[in-house]
Amino acid sequence: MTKILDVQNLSLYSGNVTLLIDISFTLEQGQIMTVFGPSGSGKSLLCKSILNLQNQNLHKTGKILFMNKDISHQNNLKSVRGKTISIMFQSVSKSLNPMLTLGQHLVQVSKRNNDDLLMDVGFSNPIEILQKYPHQVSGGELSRFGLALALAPNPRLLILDEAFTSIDDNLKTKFVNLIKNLVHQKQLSIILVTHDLDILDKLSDNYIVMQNGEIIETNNNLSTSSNSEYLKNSISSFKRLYNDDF
Amino acid sequence: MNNLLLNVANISLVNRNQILKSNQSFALKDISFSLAENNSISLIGDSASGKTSLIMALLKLKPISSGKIFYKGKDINLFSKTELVQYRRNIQPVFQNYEESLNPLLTIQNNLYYGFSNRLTKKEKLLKLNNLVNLMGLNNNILSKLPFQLSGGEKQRITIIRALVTEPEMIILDEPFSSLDVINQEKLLAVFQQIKSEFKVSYIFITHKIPLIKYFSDSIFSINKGKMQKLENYRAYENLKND
Amino acid sequence: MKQIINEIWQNRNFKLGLILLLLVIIFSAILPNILPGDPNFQNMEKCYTKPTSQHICGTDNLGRDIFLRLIHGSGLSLKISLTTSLFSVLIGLTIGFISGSSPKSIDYILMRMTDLFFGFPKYFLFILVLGFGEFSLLKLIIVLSIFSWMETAKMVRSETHYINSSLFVKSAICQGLSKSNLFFIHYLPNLAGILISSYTLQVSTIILVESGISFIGLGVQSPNISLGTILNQARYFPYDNYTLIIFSGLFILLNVSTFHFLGDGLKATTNKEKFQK
Amino acid sequence: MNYKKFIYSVLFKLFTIFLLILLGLILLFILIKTIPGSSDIKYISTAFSLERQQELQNIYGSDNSPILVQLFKWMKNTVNFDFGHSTQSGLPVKQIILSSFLPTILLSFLAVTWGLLIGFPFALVSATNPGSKRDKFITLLMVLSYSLPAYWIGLFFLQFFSYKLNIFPSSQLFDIPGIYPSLFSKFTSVLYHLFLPSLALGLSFAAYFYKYLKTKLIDILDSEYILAAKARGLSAKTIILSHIIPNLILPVLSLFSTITPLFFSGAVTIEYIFSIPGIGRTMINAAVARDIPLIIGGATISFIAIMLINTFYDILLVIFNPKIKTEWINETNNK
Repeated sequence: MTKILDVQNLSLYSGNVTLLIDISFTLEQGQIMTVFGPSGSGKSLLCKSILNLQNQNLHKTGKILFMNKDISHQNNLKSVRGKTISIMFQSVSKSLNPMLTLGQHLVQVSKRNNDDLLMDVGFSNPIEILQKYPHQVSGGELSRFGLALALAPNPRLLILDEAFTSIDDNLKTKFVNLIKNLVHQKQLSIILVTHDLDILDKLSDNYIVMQNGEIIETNNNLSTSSNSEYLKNSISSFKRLYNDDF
Repeated sequence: MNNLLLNVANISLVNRNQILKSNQSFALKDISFSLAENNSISLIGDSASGKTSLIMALLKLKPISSGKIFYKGKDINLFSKTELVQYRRNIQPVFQNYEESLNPLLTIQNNLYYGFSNRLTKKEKLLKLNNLVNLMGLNNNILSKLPFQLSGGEKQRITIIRALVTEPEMIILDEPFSSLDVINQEKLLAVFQQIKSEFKVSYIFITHKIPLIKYFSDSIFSINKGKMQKLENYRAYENLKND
Repeated sequence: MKQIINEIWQNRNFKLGLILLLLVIIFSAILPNILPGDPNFQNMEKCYTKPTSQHICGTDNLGRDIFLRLIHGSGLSLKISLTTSLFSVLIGLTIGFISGSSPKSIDYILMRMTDLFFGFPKYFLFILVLGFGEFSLLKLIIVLSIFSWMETAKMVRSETHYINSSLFVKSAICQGLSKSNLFFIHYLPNLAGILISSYTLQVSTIILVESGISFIGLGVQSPNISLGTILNQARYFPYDNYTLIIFSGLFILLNVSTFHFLGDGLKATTNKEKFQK
Repeated sequence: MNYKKFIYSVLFKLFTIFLLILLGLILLFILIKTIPGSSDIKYISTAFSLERQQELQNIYGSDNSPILVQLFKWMKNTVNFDFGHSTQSGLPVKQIILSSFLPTILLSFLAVTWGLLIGFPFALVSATNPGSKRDKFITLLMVLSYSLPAYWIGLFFLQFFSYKLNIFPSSQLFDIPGIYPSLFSKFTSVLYHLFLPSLALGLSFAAYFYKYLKTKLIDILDSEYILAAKARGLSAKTIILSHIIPNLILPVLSLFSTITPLFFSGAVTIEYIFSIPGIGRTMINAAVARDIPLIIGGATISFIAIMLINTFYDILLVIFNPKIKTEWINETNNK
């Protein structure tokens, strides 16, 4: 298998405060990696700093190799951002420009006809939805469109930053199936940020657990004994709460 | 059979286009359900299914277009001013967005204090407040802080305490678990169960997450595009959606 | 409350404003009361003198001491703008709050009324009202406040809307708080930031507007002195004598920027978002 | 698409504006009645010829007629733009006011242009580097230009550039009226004469624009949709053209509508200093000469003009705002 992303010793500082500490991991083509951890552990910040989208006043060190190219440099970054690496933020409604229709958003990232893609994410009438403004569509539709927008440029790596938090269980199942298909068909790689154990279990090939800006565990199977306290507690809570589902 | 607390009969709520008052659409359509003392009911529905409108209608914060809500057999639309106040004090909401549920400029104590019944003396109020804070597993010194100094979990507990200070019979829980991780979900669930056993409250639990429903399921309803349907058990919801 | 005061104290603009306020108080409130001399005393033999030890800011075209005139004028200008702003903020609060907490129809009518007052050509109406009849300070203050409450009203209204829809007010209603309790416990503290900052910003605007009206001869009338009436004399000065322009400019600059800095500082720190996170 | 609602809404808007203007006229009438001299014509009747007195009575009604009759007469004459004749020059008020509008509008237009030319680039620099040294310097500069009134800057310019250096004219629009051979030379003379006054006025506009545009720009630049647009790999050009500028249109339009009143009456002090024969100067002269018909006419015509211009901005605001536009033009599909 080929390595698609290689993060080496990534750290992020704000003055004297360290926000991310020495993050290293690798992701292989066609794999799904989950970033798991309590809120405030630096998951979202990690996603943003892969594409150098963090607040520019923060100091960043370390190396990020994407398909063997160093994308910590601005020049290489331009050729991957939004082209071979896509990111979907948690709140799709905030990440769309209120003055543009959905169609105008889509056309900016992909010139070709995306009707099939829109059908895939569950829009029965793509032409109609593209004429609407963000405020005219419901939260569920926005999440679907957000996914379509991230997939439209045909990326090699998709980063989903808490994309499953605000959607309901039904749509979640749909997304899970869609993502499984994409990974299977196109050898897409995915970084998935979540605090949902269910997703972690159903989707990921391997996972990292973060706490206080650090990776405290790297593993590929939930059932093998985990050594971090947070994950252990989460699993036992999960079992007690959802025992008949797990 | 327990006493019936709340009986909602065929209520509808119409969304009005603000400018020309045409474009009517139903936020809620023919909703009926009832809630008995010390029972819990669950409402499952997607985002924008009309859940928020229902909460507002139950609290009489939004007028309903048709139908009636009976509280202990009496139509809430016919309530006098004092009856309405008493009714609202008996049915307390805990909103999903706990970040915005507290007045940012008041200390936690003042955020909670004004909810107590006027019959209590100041001493009694403070005593009760301290007991509630301890019951929730929070430290007393939290009372003198401002909301922005609290963590998300603490704020959420404070909003639950606020719902309890009026000694309600029913508590409406709007997606209390949605932004929590499993560990905190479990802790919060324990809190709700303790409250139920200690204060004998009924819950109206509103959610889009199916699995936790079983803890609030004397009866289960699904709500979709403003319409409501009774379900046998929570597994039926998945079948319903797949149709 | 402590945190809020702390937060405000940390703001640089506010601190700068406070230091300048000290100067303003010394120049416009203390000095006019302790310095002897009549600001209207004319000495035709000493016209257009440049700064000397006797007249530290020189004299004007009628030989009057500019410094004396400036401190007295600045005092009156401040009195007028402080009172006017108080009235205008009170009107703004009343209209804005009624508008924000009323049903849509009343809200609509009040907001169109506000637009109407925005639409009046202010200065022409000042001319219309102040150009005729007896001049009195009260008349000036009333006219100025009638045409300066609109911005506050709009801000109070939108803040009231925000508070209306906030969950803490919904919760408070459900706890059966009376309307007056609701107003004093939840609305007023949340509106206070806007009211205080728009009061101070209003003061700086009114100083400018009042001096403009007095400058064209319609505002403060002799023997009263305002910064505008003093500057009016600058038009008669010879081309190489800048004393009056420079010194009166400094006084206006000091007065306006003081309240501007104070208002800006308050506005930045009473911004809600800070206390929600 | 269904434009019916849009047209209804525009008609509704026009109707409200009509009502507002009516209401404004009533308020003006009340104001006029409180002025000693217009309600009690005898008070200053010595200054008026019999003909003028008669005319004023025709327009504002005599004191003896019922107040509603007076109001009706005033409305009727205002609708016809008939404010009688000036008591100083004897010319019709309408003619004097309309002819003095042009210099004022030209002056204000130039001043707004200065304001935008100075305020916008500064706002852009400050908003893109908040907290930097450049930002602090610009902010200080703008506080200065905000705190010094336009007429002070005007006086200073006059003293320095006109009297001392003698490189700019100090008053009027022409050196000697009537000597200009072509329209172009006439126009350049006007621009030359308006340079100092418009810059003085423009500097105080600039501070106002700067403050407003800076906050709006920071809001936009900090928004998540700009971050998301960057994440989508869009070029800087696309981000500016289709994400920043469209979101700036609405704030700029509402900025323009707040300065419309200043377009007419904001230049009073500047016109006074530089003796520009604009509406402000006309009004001050009228006040000095107690020319009541002229003052009332000037205020009323300006008021109506401001309301109409703002209606135009309001309609533009609706057209550019997708939230209102979609509500007005599209049928929302409710099944």
